Amino acid sequence: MSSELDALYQEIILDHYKNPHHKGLRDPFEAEVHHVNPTCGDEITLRVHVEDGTVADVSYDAVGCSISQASTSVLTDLVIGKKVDEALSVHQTFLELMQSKGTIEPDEEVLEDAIAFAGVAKFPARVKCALLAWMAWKDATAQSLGTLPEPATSSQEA
Amino acid sequence: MSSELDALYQEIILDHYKNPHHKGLRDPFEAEVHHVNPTCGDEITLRVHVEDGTVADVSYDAVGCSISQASTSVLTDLVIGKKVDEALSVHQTFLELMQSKGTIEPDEEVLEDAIAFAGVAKFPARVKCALLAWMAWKDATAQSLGTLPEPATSSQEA
Amino acid sequence: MLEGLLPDLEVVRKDFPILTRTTPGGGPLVYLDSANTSQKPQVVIDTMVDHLERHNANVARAMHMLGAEATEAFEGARDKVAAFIGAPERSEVIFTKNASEALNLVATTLGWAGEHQVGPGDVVVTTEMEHHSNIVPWQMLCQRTGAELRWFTFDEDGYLDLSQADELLTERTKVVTLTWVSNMLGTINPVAEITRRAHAVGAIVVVDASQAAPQLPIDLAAMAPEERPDALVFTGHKVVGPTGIGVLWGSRALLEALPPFLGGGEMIETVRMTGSTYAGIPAKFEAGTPPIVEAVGLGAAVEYLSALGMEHVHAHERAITGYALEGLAGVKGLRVLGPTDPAHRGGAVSFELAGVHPHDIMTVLDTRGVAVRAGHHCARPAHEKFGVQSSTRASSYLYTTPEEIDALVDALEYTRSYFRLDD
Amino acid sequence: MLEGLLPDLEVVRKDFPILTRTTPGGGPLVYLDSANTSQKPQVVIDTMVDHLERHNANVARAMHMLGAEATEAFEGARDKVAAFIGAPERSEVIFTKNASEALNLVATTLGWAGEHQVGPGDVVVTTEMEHHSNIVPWQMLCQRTGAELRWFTFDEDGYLDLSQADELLTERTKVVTLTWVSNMLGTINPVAEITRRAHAVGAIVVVDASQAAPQLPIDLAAMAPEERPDALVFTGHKVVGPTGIGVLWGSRALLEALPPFLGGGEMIETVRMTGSTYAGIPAKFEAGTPPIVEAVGLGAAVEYLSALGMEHVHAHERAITGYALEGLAGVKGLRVLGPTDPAHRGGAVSFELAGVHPHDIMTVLDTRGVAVRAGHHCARPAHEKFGVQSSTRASSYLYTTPEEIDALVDALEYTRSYFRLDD
Ligand SMILES: Cc1ncc(COP(=O)(O)O)c(C=O)c1O
Ligand SMILES: Cc1ncc(COP(=O)(O)O)c(C=O)c1O
Repeated sequence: MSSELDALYQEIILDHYKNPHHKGLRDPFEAEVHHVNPTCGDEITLRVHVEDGTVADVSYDAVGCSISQASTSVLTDLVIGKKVDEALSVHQTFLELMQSKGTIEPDEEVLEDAIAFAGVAKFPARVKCALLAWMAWKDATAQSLGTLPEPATSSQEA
Repeated sequence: MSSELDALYQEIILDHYKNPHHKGLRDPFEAEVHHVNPTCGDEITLRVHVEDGTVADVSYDAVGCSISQASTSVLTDLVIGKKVDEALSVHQTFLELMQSKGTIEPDEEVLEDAIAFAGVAKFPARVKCALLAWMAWKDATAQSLGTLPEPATSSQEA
Repeated sequence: MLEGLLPDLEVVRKDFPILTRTTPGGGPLVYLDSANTSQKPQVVIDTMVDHLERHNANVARAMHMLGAEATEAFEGARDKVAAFIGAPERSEVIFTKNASEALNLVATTLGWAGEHQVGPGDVVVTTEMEHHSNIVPWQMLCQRTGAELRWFTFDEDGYLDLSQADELLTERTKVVTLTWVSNMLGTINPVAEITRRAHAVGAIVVVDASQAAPQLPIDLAAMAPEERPDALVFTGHKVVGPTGIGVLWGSRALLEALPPFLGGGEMIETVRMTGSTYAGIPAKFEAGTPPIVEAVGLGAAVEYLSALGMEHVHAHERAITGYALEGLAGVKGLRVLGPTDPAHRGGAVSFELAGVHPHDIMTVLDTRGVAVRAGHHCARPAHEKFGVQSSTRASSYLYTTPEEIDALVDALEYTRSYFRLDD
Repeated sequence: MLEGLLPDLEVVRKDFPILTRTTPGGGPLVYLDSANTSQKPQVVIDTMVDHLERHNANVARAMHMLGAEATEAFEGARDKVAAFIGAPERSEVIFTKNASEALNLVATTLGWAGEHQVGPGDVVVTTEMEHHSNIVPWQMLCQRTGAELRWFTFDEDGYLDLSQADELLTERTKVVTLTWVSNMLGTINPVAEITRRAHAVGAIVVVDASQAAPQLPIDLAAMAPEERPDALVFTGHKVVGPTGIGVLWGSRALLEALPPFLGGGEMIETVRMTGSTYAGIPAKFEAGTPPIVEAVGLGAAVEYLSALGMEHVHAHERAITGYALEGLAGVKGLRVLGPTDPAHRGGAVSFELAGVHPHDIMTVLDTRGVAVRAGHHCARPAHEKFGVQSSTRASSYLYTTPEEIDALVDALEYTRSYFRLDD
């Protein structure tokens, strides 16, 4: 039993959960988005700052479980400093890993600490937790580049 | 098979169907109602004329199947000339017969030609046909007496 | 043998347990009321039972083992339905309770504040051959908003009168809604052509595919965008699925522009007492616990149909309908209401038999085990057009055999003799 | 043994096939998510299967043998549901798709022209402990009509603050809506008292009995008229019935005064292209093919509950909940959100465990076969009140054993050690 849990709660994840990187909302930024996991109420506000085609900063304020918090921290480590194209390709790789139900062997070269989330893919209910920040980042990046926002963000005020 | 049908389509019913009694809309009347069997679209417009506590006339214009047409004709035979109270009690007896699923032996003293409808009670889908005029008459009578209309008539214009 | 019938028809019939039922007299049951509701193959029933006995849990919100299984089964059903109609995106598939709710969802939300809000002076166009479920919601919308309801009429053969198009489709026209296949006349309407002309004047097109989805292959993604409706609905129980579920497919553009319909659990993003924000599609239109086991059953149903092949189901319907039209033509005093060319119609055949009321026909047929529908088939305006109150309707499906059509014709002859029509 | 448990609990458990499921590790499944959805006894599943395999047809409109059988089964289910809640009249029982639709039906139609139409300046009163399905529809109504939404708050023990009644219930108050039993806090609210006070100012009272119907005996006819709500809703899947069906009970007076909600087949009297008239209740509110097999399943479900006896089910819930509250009190750092006296609450127990997020608790419990819910349980405002985003909820039902509560407590202790909370 606990080996199953250990596959999910890798030390890397618990470390990022306890000491999240790049936390907080910072200036400057071109786009800010607010995403919610409606199933459980986890929320994130995330800003991106893109400069000369490079992800100059990703800053955030978030509440949620260990998986969502750790994946936010790992995301920022991975994308900050990369060319936007490159970062989007990492995003795609992470997305595929998460949707693989555990059938994909993660590539440490590309995903670095994010390989720790391979175990999450076997917990379908937790995949949304791991993806919350990643979806928010992609959305914010699209907005900052003036391309179309992701459908998932279309929400209306009652 | 045809004995089953013969129980339904008694000669009395087919006779009333071919030669309906008291057909047509006449004056004077105190109340006129329009009832529909929404399942199939059969319709009836029915008027009652009550004088000194007696059912002085029941007149109608109706379209529908043999069962509904015959039962309208039989109804008028039965109630015209009776005291309203007495007629309502015949109505109650007929209603019970129709809802009996064939378990009640009809009383010819009270129901006269209407005993021919005993077979209809075994055809649940046709009970509504037999009752259309009876429900309309009860509703019209209640209206003519200034008592509350039957719930079934509450319809609204779109 | 009749050309076009499903191969292995007898094997297919074994999939449907109810077809072994007999009448009280011991005769076989001849079910010719499939346009009203279809029968269910064993695989649909078994899939629902397995779900209830082994995987039942709420979806999305329940994240434990059973919750994950139920969610996967439910969302898997959405994928299957999306594939069945060739939906461009799976999120465009909304589960409702039936086709009627799907039509009301669109009609009601078009009356509320939003990009497509219908208002006074606007025109909503429907047809005279619609099911009540595609008339009344639009009457209610017009009544609430002050818009005007107008309609295509049809000719005596049951075809829409397209010469009215120029007059009906103007820049005032906001919505055009029509049935793909009529449940009373059987007519197959030129949906692509009407959609193109409606789009040309900027109207939204809503197609009632309640009778089309069971019979015709549908591939929305393959349609030219200008000929593709903006919304299309059908109902689970007519495509060998369970009751309690219907489908609204809507283009993402339309669904995002419409305000939400029902409010509650699952359709929200964040709720505060002072105001709420809503989820994206499909959740936005699925308030409350969805029809979970029903979706799972519907998924199995559309898979069953796809395994048979909708082209084959369609060919079967056409063959049986052609055979039925021939047989009925031989019954004296019988008049078919609707097209008589099987190439232009579906499998619902409504008719009149001079001298006998449809109710009485239905009852005589029923005592012989032949189940048909008598009444207005929820299409009273179409009946009015023919000057009749009601009709009798025989409607076949993929499990119908030519012998069952023979039984229908025999029973009609018996009806004629029982009521002594030739005396 | 614990006092109040259902006699023959082990026999009762055998009625529920899913309770024999095991986890991937081979351990027993401990299902403590019944406030989310209940499990189904064999008799409900079998009744549905029998209907689909032998009696399936459309209702009302189909008049042949199968149609008559299906109609009798469907209307028989209405009688059973009416008896289950002691409805004064069977016609006051409307089948919807779930509780959410039932609440939206009332909220939406109150916004349309009619005797009770809500308008600018009117007040709608709800509470801060409602399920989203009893908040959002009223927010939408207020937004569309210009009425004002106000609400009862609750205290830190989870009880409504009735001292606000004078201020909230005025002659401006048109509607008061509240949950009978909270799905998050578990609180049982004083429905009769609030109804009496709301009626005194002329307001309509709508009660959400989604959590009450599974647990408390309900007898509407036995309530004093001034204390009887005008409408009461619940949902099939929480009373051991299927998904895809809910119930709106409304007094005849209210239901006749409300305009129809969805338009279409079955809810009409006569349809003409130029306008339609509507049927009386219950048909008036049941447009389209109803959830037939779902109603039949729900009928079997409420019969099953009545055979056990709702007083006994209630006693069982109280006993198990008391036992759970005791067990949870022993877990270090655990705080129950809601009343701690089992006499004033239902079986849903939400809690926080200091230092572990509810999601993580849920996952650890799940790996040990204990199914609970983590999140806001569609009651985000109630969570906000406690200053938390989410919580963990364990909810028992008539099949829950004390040993399952022990397993919950053990799993929580294990969670504490897994996350090294005492290090
Ligand atoms: C108190 C309460 N109200 C309403 C609902 C909504 O029920 P449904 O999702 O079946 O519409 C629920 C359950 O989800 C509930 O617990
Ligand atoms: C053409 C058509 N539209 C709509 C409907 C309504 O479907 P449902 O009753 O399942 O809502 C039907 C069937 O009843 C139909 O035949």
